[in-house]
Amino acid sequence: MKQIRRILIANRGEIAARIIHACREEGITSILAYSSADKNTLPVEMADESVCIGPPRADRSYLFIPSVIGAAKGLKADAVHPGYGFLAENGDFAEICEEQGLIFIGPSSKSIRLMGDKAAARALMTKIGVPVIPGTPGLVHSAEESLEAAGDMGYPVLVKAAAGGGGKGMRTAETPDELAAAVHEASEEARKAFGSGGVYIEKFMKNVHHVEIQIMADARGHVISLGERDCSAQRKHQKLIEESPSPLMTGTLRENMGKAAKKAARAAGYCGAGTVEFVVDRQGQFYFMEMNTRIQVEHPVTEMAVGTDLVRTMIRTAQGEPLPWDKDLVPRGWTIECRINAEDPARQFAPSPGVLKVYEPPRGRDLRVDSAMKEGSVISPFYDSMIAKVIVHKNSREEAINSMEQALGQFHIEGVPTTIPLQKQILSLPAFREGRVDTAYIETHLKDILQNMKEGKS
Amino acid sequence: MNMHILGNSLMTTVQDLGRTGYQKYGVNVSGAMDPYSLRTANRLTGNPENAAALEMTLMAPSVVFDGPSVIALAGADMNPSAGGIPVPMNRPVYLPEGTVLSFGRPRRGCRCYMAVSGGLDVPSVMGSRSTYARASLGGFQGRTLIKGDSLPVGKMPEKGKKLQNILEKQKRKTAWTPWSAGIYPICESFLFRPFRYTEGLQYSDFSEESRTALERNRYRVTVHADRMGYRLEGEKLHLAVQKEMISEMASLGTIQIPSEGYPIVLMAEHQTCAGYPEIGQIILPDTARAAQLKPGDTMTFEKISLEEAENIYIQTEKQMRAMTAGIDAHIEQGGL
Amino acid sequence: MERQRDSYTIRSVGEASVLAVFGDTISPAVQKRIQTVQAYAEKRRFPGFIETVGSYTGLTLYYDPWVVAQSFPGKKAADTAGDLLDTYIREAEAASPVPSRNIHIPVCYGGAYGPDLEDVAAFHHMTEDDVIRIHTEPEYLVYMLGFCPGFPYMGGMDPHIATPRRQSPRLSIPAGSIGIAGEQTGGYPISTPGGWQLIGRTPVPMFRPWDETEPTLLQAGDHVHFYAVSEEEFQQIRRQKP
Amino acid sequence: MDKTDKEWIQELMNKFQQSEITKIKIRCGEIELEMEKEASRGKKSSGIISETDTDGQEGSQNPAEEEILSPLVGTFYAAPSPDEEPFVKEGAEITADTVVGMVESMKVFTEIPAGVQGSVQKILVHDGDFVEYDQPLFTVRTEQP
Repeated sequence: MKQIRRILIANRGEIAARIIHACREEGITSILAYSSADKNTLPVEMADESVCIGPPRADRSYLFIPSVIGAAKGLKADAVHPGYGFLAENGDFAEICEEQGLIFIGPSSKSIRLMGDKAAARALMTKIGVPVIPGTPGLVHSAEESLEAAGDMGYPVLVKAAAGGGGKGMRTAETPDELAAAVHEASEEARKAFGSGGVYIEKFMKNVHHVEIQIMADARGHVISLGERDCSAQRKHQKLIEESPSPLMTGTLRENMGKAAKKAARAAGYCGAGTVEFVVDRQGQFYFMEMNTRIQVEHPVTEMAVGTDLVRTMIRTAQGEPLPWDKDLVPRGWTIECRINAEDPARQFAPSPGVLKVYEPPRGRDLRVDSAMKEGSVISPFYDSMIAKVIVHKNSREEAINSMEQALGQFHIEGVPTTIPLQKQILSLPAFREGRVDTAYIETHLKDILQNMKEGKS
Repeated sequence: MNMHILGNSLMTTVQDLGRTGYQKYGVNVSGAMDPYSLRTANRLTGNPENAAALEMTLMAPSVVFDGPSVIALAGADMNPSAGGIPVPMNRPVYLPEGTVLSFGRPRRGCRCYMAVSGGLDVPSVMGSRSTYARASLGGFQGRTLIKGDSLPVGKMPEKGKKLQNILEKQKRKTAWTPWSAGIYPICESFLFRPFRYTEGLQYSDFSEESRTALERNRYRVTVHADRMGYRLEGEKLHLAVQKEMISEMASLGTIQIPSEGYPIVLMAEHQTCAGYPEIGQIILPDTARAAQLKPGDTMTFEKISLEEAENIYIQTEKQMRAMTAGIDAHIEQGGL
Repeated sequence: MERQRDSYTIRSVGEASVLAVFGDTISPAVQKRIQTVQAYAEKRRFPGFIETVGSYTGLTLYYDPWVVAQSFPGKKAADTAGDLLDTYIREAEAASPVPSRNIHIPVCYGGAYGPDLEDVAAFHHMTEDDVIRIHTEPEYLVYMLGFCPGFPYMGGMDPHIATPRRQSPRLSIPAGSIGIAGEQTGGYPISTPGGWQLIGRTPVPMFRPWDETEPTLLQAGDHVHFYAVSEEEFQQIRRQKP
Repeated sequence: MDKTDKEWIQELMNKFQQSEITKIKIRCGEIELEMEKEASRGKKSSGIISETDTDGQEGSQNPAEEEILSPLVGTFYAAPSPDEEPFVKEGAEITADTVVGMVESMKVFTEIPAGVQGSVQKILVHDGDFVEYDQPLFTVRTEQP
């Protein structure tokens, strides 16, 4: 057992605020590492201690390992919480923390590297009998190889970077002549973003839901599932609305997917909070997509669905404590989350930095708003443009949708365009109400949705 | 691209981290006497740690590359300069084609390591490019380098190219980064700290006086101090009962006491086994530090437990890995 | 770190090697045991295992404390290495012993090639021919290689010609020289400083770095026979070999 | 929009936020920025955005004095190595290129250029202190132009 007293938080915005809350409840000192662009943000005021680690540019602050480690060592932190994004899934960073005697609150560097290489992860899943989306066993190295593989699978295909994530390094190809460009673009984008451009090819799955299983594992290898989240309402692989349970789910399907997710976690020697992403087709057949070795943006959905605090549990398992449950948890009632981003749907969802002149979040029972914003806060151009996450938990899906529509209506933000109007539209779609929104639905119907939005239909 | 040796030098050889796996044939590991400095110099040029570099002893040769190069110097400070201007230690340095790098008298330390991005591409013999001159093995024609030699330089790795792109843009022709790296400074207050050792194979056979003498006295490094071993002068040490030894294992850092009584510290080219009683094993990080002592310098010794020795080894390795990650992050980040 | 067993003890030597010592007398049986354990260990390397080196009565295992500590967390690297060496020895007892090779080495004794033959003979009050006869008669066992590449430490020398080392070592001994020190005899594959009594020289190269799989004429466990040759034969053999 | 544009916008937003201005509209090339806020009871800094105002750093500096800020987070070193003299002492004359110290993290030592001409007035940190990014390390009396 390793006692954690001081945690350096190497992140910003709402996840930083979230972790600071968890530290308070665990009686642990929170130390926030921030960039000069985030000097006047809420988390800096909330944290017990804070240290400026660099200029606004992420590659010289949040992503610059010597500065994060230097701050952790300088302020005598005994653990580092990476949050999500930035260094959360950087195997080198986790390894350096391990070697420098800092507890990395997350899985081992070995698990991160194993699951971080999407192609290697797929190969491992096939080996342990977890079904994977039809695709190339490993990376593709030549145009001929890609064309041949894509030909066997049948178009359309999805070109994915092995080191990719968060929708980066992915391109679809409908026909053979689109393939070369797709491979090139995906590889270049991944090389710039993640430093390695290796790509593999997967069949583009149609009419499927994106259903991910939240798992939690302790240092003794004990793993449990905390139910699923359905994140099919997405655009260009960016999630807009998440819910738990999934409208497609049945008892047996949840049990089977839970088993597969736990098998994957054990194969990766996993410890801590993790998410195993699957696609599920109409016939209830599921295929492994990838494993995210971090706490996810949408973790509050599971927290309200099963009634637990995932971030506090992460901190406890990182100290060697066993899991507080011995059976899988199942979502109760219905939980929906909307990610409110400062994006302008009218300008292809371009991130729109600016100052929040007005910021009044909705309030109410069964309603939670995770945010790090207040009136006058700045949405910086340097980082992601998330404003807040609104989460509602009701007894039925019907009530949850209505309650979310009401909450979005009460959410008063001025100064930047937001995704609220778009999310209101999606919530009012018959397809959404009947649980028929699959991963391609929003994309293919976007023109009509935006049209209705303009006419102020909602 | 080639590196040309322009000047004379005392004892310059090509070294990497040595050839392991052949001691059972009597072939010792050899390799850099101060491996931490070799590894640092290599990392500073974006090379793998085990790339072949120059080990230059006391008097270093001036050199020139017939192409643009990124080099780094670690270990002893031998007053390096390029085209007349002083060049800093422990950091990546860009030398435009034809720039002559020359050296003066060593200010501190005894052995300087010069790594070049791409490494010295001499043939590998028994898995290593390390020179073992006594058996004319490895390195450049199995011998020390002399004026007029020219050695091939390997293909520059990605990180080396990145450094070159950054440093080429600076106004100064010979340019370097504003950052340097190293796990310990080669300066008096650090270099002459006691050399820590654990009990040698025959430690208990030595007389009580000899065992305390080793702890209490200063031992001077004689002129007979080379890659095979450092012969020391000082209080003589003796076995409690004189007996002929069966040849037993001998390793890097072993403190041997021949019948004359003056200690010998075994260094990189030591014999794989020898017939003299062994009073102590200097810990490996301190054996590397000893390689920076010049004839005339003095050594003091301090006995520590095996557990402490292991902890120090592991701590030192952690510092090396932190430094390596730090260097890579600075290179990745544009070198500034 | 210490492990006391009935027929051997294991102890640390510095922070990066552990040594198993099989008693304190030199014997063919002990050599064969060391050779067998070494062959067994080299085929079952653990993470951090660097190499093993046999000597007269011991087997040294060199390891990287960092890699061992990382791969076997929660335990001192020295203890892990000691226990693994202990396991190799116990498991090797069931393994079949490694077969020995027979090597015949031509030697031109005395004169310029054997400058100390005279001293050795005088030391034992016998003629140089007596020393040569006694030296060429037995079958020697190579216990280990050491001191320099390919240098064999051999046993089985007749004690009648055992002679102590020279008081101060020569700075340079020609390659191929054959010598005696105490009860041991051996040959110098390369020219190197050394303190042995030199009684002859062989034309056969004892060190061949161009051959990575067998870089030396002799290996531990070989049975060796010296035979005397004239200077002409010496030159003739030297011309055949590269 | 490359990184320098972003830096410019970020700078502008920070300054707008701390200033008393309530409405601002800027067009530069293809970047168009419009910001507005009520007269917030924010900081009492002067009405105009002063030139030396770095990142809302509004200490009571007289114009002839400048601060050298730390370029990195880490451990500050006043001398090149334990045995050597510090890079600079109080009163020392310095130019923009003078190295006044080093900041180390993960065994990499980054030199701190003075960046300003003048003489070292006060050294605000000691050898071995932990320093933040942008933390004032020296105050320098600048030459009167």
